[in-house]
Amino acid sequence: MEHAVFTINNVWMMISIGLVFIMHLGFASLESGLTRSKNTINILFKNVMILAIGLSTYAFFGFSLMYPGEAFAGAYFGFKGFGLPLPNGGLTETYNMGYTFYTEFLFQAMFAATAATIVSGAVAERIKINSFLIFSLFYVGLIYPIVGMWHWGGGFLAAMNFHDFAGSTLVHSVGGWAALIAVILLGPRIGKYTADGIKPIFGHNVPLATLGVFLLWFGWFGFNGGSVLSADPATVSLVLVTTSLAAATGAVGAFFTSYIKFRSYDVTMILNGVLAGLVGITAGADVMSPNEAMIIGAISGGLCVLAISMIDRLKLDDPVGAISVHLVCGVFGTLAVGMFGDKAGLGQLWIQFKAIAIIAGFCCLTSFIILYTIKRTMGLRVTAREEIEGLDTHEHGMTAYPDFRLNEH
Amino acid sequence: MEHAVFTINNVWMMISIGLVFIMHLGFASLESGLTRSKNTINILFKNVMILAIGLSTYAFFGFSLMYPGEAFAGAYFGFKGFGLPLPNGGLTETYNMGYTFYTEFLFQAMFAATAATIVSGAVAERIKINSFLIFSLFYVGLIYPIVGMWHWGGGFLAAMNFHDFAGSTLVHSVGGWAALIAVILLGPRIGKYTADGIKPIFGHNVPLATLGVFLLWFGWFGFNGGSVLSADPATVSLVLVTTSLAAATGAVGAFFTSYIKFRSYDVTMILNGVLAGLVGITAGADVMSPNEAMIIGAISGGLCVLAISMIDRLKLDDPVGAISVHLVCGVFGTLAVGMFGDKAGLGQLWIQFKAIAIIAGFCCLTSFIILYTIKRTMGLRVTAREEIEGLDTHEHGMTAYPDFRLNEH
Amino acid sequence: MEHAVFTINNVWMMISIGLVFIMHLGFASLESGLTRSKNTINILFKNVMILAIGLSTYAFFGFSLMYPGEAFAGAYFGFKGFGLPLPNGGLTETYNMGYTFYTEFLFQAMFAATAATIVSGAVAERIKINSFLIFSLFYVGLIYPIVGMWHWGGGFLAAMNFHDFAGSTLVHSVGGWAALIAVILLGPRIGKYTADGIKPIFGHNVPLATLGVFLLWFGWFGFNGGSVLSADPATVSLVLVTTSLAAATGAVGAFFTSYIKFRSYDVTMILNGVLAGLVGITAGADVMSPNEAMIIGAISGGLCVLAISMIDRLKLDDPVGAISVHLVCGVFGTLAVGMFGDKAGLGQLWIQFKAIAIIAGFCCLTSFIILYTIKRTMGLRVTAREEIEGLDTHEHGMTAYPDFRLNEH
Amino acid sequence: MKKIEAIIRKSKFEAVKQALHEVEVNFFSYWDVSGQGNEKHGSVYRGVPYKTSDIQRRWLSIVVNDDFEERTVQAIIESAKTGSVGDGKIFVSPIEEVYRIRTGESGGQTL
Amino acid sequence: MKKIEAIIRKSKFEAVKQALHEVEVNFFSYWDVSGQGNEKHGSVYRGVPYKTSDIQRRWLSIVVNDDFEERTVQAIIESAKTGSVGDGKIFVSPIEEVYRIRTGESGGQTL
Amino acid sequence: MKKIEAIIRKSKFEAVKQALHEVEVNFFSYWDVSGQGNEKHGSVYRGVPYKTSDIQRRWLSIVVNDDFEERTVQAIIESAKTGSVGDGKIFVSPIEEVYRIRTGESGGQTL
Ligand SMILES: Nc1ncnc2c1ncn2[C@@H]1O[C@H](COP(=O)(O)OP(=O)(O)O)[C@@H](O)[C@H]1O
Ligand SMILES: Nc1ncnc2c1ncn2[C@@H]1O[C@H](COP(=O)(O)OP(=O)(O)O)[C@@H](O)[C@H]1O
Ligand SMILES: Nc1ncnc2c1ncn2[C@@H]1O[C@H](COP(=O)(O)OP(=O)(O)O)[C@@H](O)[C@H]1O
Repeated sequence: MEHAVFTINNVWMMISIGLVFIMHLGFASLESGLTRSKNTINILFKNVMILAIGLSTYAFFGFSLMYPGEAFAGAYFGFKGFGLPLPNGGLTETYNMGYTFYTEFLFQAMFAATAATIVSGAVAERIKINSFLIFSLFYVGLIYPIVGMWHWGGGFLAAMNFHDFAGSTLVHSVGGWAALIAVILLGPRIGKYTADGIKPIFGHNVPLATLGVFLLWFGWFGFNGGSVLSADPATVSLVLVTTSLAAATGAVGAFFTSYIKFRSYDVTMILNGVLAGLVGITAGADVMSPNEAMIIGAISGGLCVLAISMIDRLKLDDPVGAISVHLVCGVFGTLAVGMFGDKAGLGQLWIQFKAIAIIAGFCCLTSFIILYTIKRTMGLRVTAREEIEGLDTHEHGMTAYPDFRLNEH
Repeated sequence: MEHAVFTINNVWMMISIGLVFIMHLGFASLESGLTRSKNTINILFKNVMILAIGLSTYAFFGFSLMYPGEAFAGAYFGFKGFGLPLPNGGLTETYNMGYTFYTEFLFQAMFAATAATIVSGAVAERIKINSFLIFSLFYVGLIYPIVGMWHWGGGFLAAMNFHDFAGSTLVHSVGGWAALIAVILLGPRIGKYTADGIKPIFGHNVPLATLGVFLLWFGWFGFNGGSVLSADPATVSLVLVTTSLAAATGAVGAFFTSYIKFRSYDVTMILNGVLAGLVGITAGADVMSPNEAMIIGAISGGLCVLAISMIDRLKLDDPVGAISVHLVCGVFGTLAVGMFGDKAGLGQLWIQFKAIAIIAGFCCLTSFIILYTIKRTMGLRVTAREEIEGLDTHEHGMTAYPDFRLNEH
Repeated sequence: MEHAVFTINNVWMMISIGLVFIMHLGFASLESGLTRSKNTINILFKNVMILAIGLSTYAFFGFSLMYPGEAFAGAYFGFKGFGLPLPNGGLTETYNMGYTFYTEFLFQAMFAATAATIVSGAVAERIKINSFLIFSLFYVGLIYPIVGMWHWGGGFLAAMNFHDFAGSTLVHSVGGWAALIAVILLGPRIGKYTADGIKPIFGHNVPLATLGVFLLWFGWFGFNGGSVLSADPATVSLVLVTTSLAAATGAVGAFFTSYIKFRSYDVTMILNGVLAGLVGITAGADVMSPNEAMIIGAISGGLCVLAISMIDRLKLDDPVGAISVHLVCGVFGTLAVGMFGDKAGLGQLWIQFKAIAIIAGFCCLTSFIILYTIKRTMGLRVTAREEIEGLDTHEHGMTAYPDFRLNEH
Repeated sequence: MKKIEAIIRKSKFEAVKQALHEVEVNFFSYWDVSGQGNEKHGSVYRGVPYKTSDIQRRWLSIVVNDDFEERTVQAIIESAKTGSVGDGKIFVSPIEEVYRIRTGESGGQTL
Repeated sequence: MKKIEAIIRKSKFEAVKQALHEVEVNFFSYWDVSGQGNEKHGSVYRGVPYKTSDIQRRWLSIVVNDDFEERTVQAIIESAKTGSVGDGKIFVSPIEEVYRIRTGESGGQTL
Repeated sequence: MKKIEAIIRKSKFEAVKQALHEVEVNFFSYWDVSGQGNEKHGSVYRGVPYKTSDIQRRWLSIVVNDDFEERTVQAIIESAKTGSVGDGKIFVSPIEEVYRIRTGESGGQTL
């Protein structure tokens, strides 16, 4: 019986690995769909490499940084050593009733790479490919696991009773803060903010972006569902329901907000609304009722539409809305744990707030240091000519759609 | 042991949720691939919103309408109350050996939204977006759950021994009848039926349509596999085999029919053939042998090719072949339960026939009432200019492929 | 307890079926993305039909050829009879602790079709559709199951202690050898090798190709994970880790090789690198440590980049790099079992080598006979005009992107 | 011979084609262009309102014998008109020589 | 100076390019057009047989000095011919002035 | 009236549009073409190094009254120049008649 349950749990966790994996395809599709065709190869290249680099560095040291073991409980930093030495009994139920050591590693490794991908969307169409890869290496390899350790690795935030179920803060805002800093340091795309106001720069392939969002939602079944760390029917099924309902009302919230504010049926806003709902519910997916999830989703969806438009007015150029979706809704979702559901209460709200602030400080600082150093040394941004003619031609010597006749934007 | 089996069953059902979810991406891709690029945003918008609306209304009242509980056994209508109050023990094996209350809800909710999506393809490229959303609201929110209750909810069709395993009739023809009524009320797309005969209107992105069909097949593993309502190895593995073999021979049937009749290697016909096989086997996937499944698939594939061409000659303009696939093969598949497999027999055939007729009557009537009311009030169809210039520009103020140079059709 | 474990195992195997199924979409996307838009319909058509034909023939006789039963242990050939008669107890744990008879059939059937798909990419853009379908019928229906029987069916290679966990040789090189023979018999695409040297022929849709590779990686979780033939947590989780890490380092290996050799950031090379890593680890995914998997992946990734360029210099025109990925890395991966991991040793290396050679001989011979016969009778290659104007117009009478303005290549 | 170039709304293409066939102008070439003209089109994308003066148009290029000039121009004007700003323009310019590639022959009879 | 416009089959483009290079016409522009011409093409889509007179063609636009006119036209006719209906047309028209943007210079020597 | 056709780099399009607006040329049509010219571009695809002389360009077609010719040409030359090979060309040719489809009127005042 023990063994059977262990096996089921492990099967569910392995499925979740696959689902989180597919989110990388989701991000690649969404980001390339919402940007211009002349930079498509660049985005695809980045997204494949982030995953490859993320998995590799996480195997080398990231996992040991994030889960250094019980000796570091309540700490700020820990490290178990390089590589993935199999602990004693690491493949049986003595390791953990929910999963084997290898399953745990791979699930966490797939998560790790998402943080850098979030940044990728925000800096699209103007960052140098090498600079971005180096940034990713540090951010996914070091910063993400260190922050992760604070809570999921048993560090001081765990001791503080911070609740962030699947990472509204630990994943999404960790990516979101870096995206914000990167967008500030990089500046907007040429032609976005002109003397006569903001100029829209259209995403070149909306079906691709839509595919991306559906795949992200699909992947979120594993992102949130797997974060239960077992196949426990009660919790996992609740989590899937809260996740899906928040995504659905995220779309509805974005629909109404965007219709009321802009009189527009803009599908990209609905897509961002879905993601906003998903990010918003992620911190509290296990402690909300379906109704509460629907409220959180609807608010996140609306918030994200407003945030996209506000961030644009601040002249922060975020081509795919990554800051609005992952940072703004990540913060909201984390606070929502103190406002709705089983843990609601001022005390919890204050804990949530403190954790957000601490992580904000750390992420902004470290991403600033990494990005600023890159900027001063190898440079962050391509030349104006490269940007105008497209990163694909200049950095990759190829185009994404050679058989199609294109309009240049 | 009990708990382990319950957990496994629930894992399988949760996987099926994910698979049925991905069918919505499949439909979105298929429908936009088989229509013109000027209406792509519109189709994507519709498909995302149907899912969002479908899940939300099903949470509010649809689920309670469809599964009102044992008190309504054998009835025509029942309602358990608004929202999703968790029944006592709803998350343990006392609720059901196969799944928790939340798992059940979400699986059924994902199903519900598919019925409206079927209509979406048939009315594409000319229906007003608001009118369609309102129609969906009623059809998914009310009509689908009421019909569903008749059989799956324990209503009078269940009492009659009607057999519709996963919904050839309850899902596919429910959508298909409404599609038929909608196509009649809307009329054909401008330029389709001209004085010199039928003019083909080409789907703009065949790889996208192909992606859609593969994803639908993939999703069908959950649609049919999950309809077993447990992970029972014997039944589920049989169902997956009958499902996949019917899809395969659906393609083969369509291939030969289309080659013999039109001397053409038209991939869109093959794609419809796959779906036809899937729809055809859905009613009897649990009572057919692999051989019988292959026969049903082959017939469905051929039937669908003939139906597409016949429906076109009737000047019913169905851009994606939804009526042929979901209605014609849905009806055939339901009758096939009386002709092949464990339940074959004249008695069963008569029951199948009666159920089809009753549901046909109800769906045609209700969808006519809803659609006709919309037609007389807010209108069903966009203006000719909007249709010619494209719904994307007029209803959404954006285009799906702004970087590509397009031919206008 | 027994029953619970049986049920879980069977669930995992059914999931693997779904994952291997989705690889067919991956191949279809990759192949059409890496070829020209004028042949897209043709490739999609081929890939749907291969799957349909593959599943059907495998049901008719392939499965019985490949798994003829214990009576044929150590043999060269066996046959159990036509169709899929359900063995006694075939749906319970008495059949096998890991899966039911139907699950086994469907898992193996999904595998079978991949071998022909590998060929499909190599011969793209110039083979006659009918000729290819007939070739597939024989290769998937007869050759693949016969070879498969030698090892997985308990034949003489199994007796020899050959180790090919999930088919670096049994699937990938079986496809790869036929691809090689077909490429030689067909000759290069017009315009590829000219008097002034090699001319690149660009893939028309890189996002589609990228989607394909992500889906293939996703599918490989089932291809390798399902090849454990149970949900055993220890082995399956190890296999998923070795598989994913090899894919990741495959990308990294391709990145560095392609950068050092060509100074290029060519995303298609990275994509091939991912696949190379996956193919390379497939033979030994269950006997490698994570570190060894990373080494095998990195070597495969680099190897594949070099092979692509070398094969091109040999004037073997392989549009998608199928020979480099599936044959070269398939052979390397099979040999790697003798060089790394639990089974490493000269003895094993020699066994691996012998098995590769025997299979090479058989596959080259049989595919030559089939292809040469077709060439002499119905012809293998379309006319020059058909090739230049595109197979879609000539063989299918339609185009993949009718709304887009295209460049002709 | 004259070259008649017409810039029309894409949505009027079928009507113009019909009208040209009626005056027996059966051969022409066309492609899609963007136009900067009088018509402006306003919308909102991701919360950013925008106006574009960039309009999608279809460019017809028709080479005719001199005696066909009048009726071709008239056929286009009548069939392409909607009356709102943005209907497009017609330009007439001289053509010195015409060859039919298939036969190599030249002159007005090849049209 | 003359503008030579040629409408050719796409499949003949490489041959024409080659032929033009051989007569030392190295500079030109081209784009894809649809043509209404004599050639018809029949097929079936989703069970509907159709004939299209809408043919994909490539449009070459070559501005040359007067003394290049003859050989350019000949090169195109020879290389673009297949002999079946639909080979296309060549139009020659006058050009009054030419400028090279890079230098601002004008006249025939810029070609 | 004159037709001014300019082949420019796509990346210079916004600058040229601006410059044209400044000299009050507000109406024109444009499309994308490929060009065979002096500029060559080298790269590597799947291990195969290649050089292409096929450059993506934008083709502007502007019909103006005679007195606008000079300033239009100047505006384009100034705004489209980068100084490196491949900046493109401007061709000027005669236009005999112009019609505005919306109103049917003809002549220079319609421009
Ligand atoms: N002088 C011109 N040169 C080239 N194209 C022009 C010119 N004037 C108008 N066009 C084209 O015609 C289209 C319609 O012209 P517009 O001025 O908007 O309409 P109207 O003629 O009804 O005032 C423009 O979008 C542009 O493509
Ligand atoms: N008068 C014309 N004006 C503009 N384009 C033309 C004209 N005549 C032919 N074309 C173009 O040339 C193509 C081939 O012409 P077609 O008449 O089919 O061939 P052929 O010259 O061999 O009889 C047509 O598709 C069309 O694009
Ligand atoms: N004689 C010509 N006829 C048509 N197009 C031309 C001609 N000469 C140049 N072009 C176009 O102009 C573009 C730039 O010309 P190019 O010769 O490369 O630059 P530059 O004028 O600076 O020497 C070419 O790619 C081509 O599209």
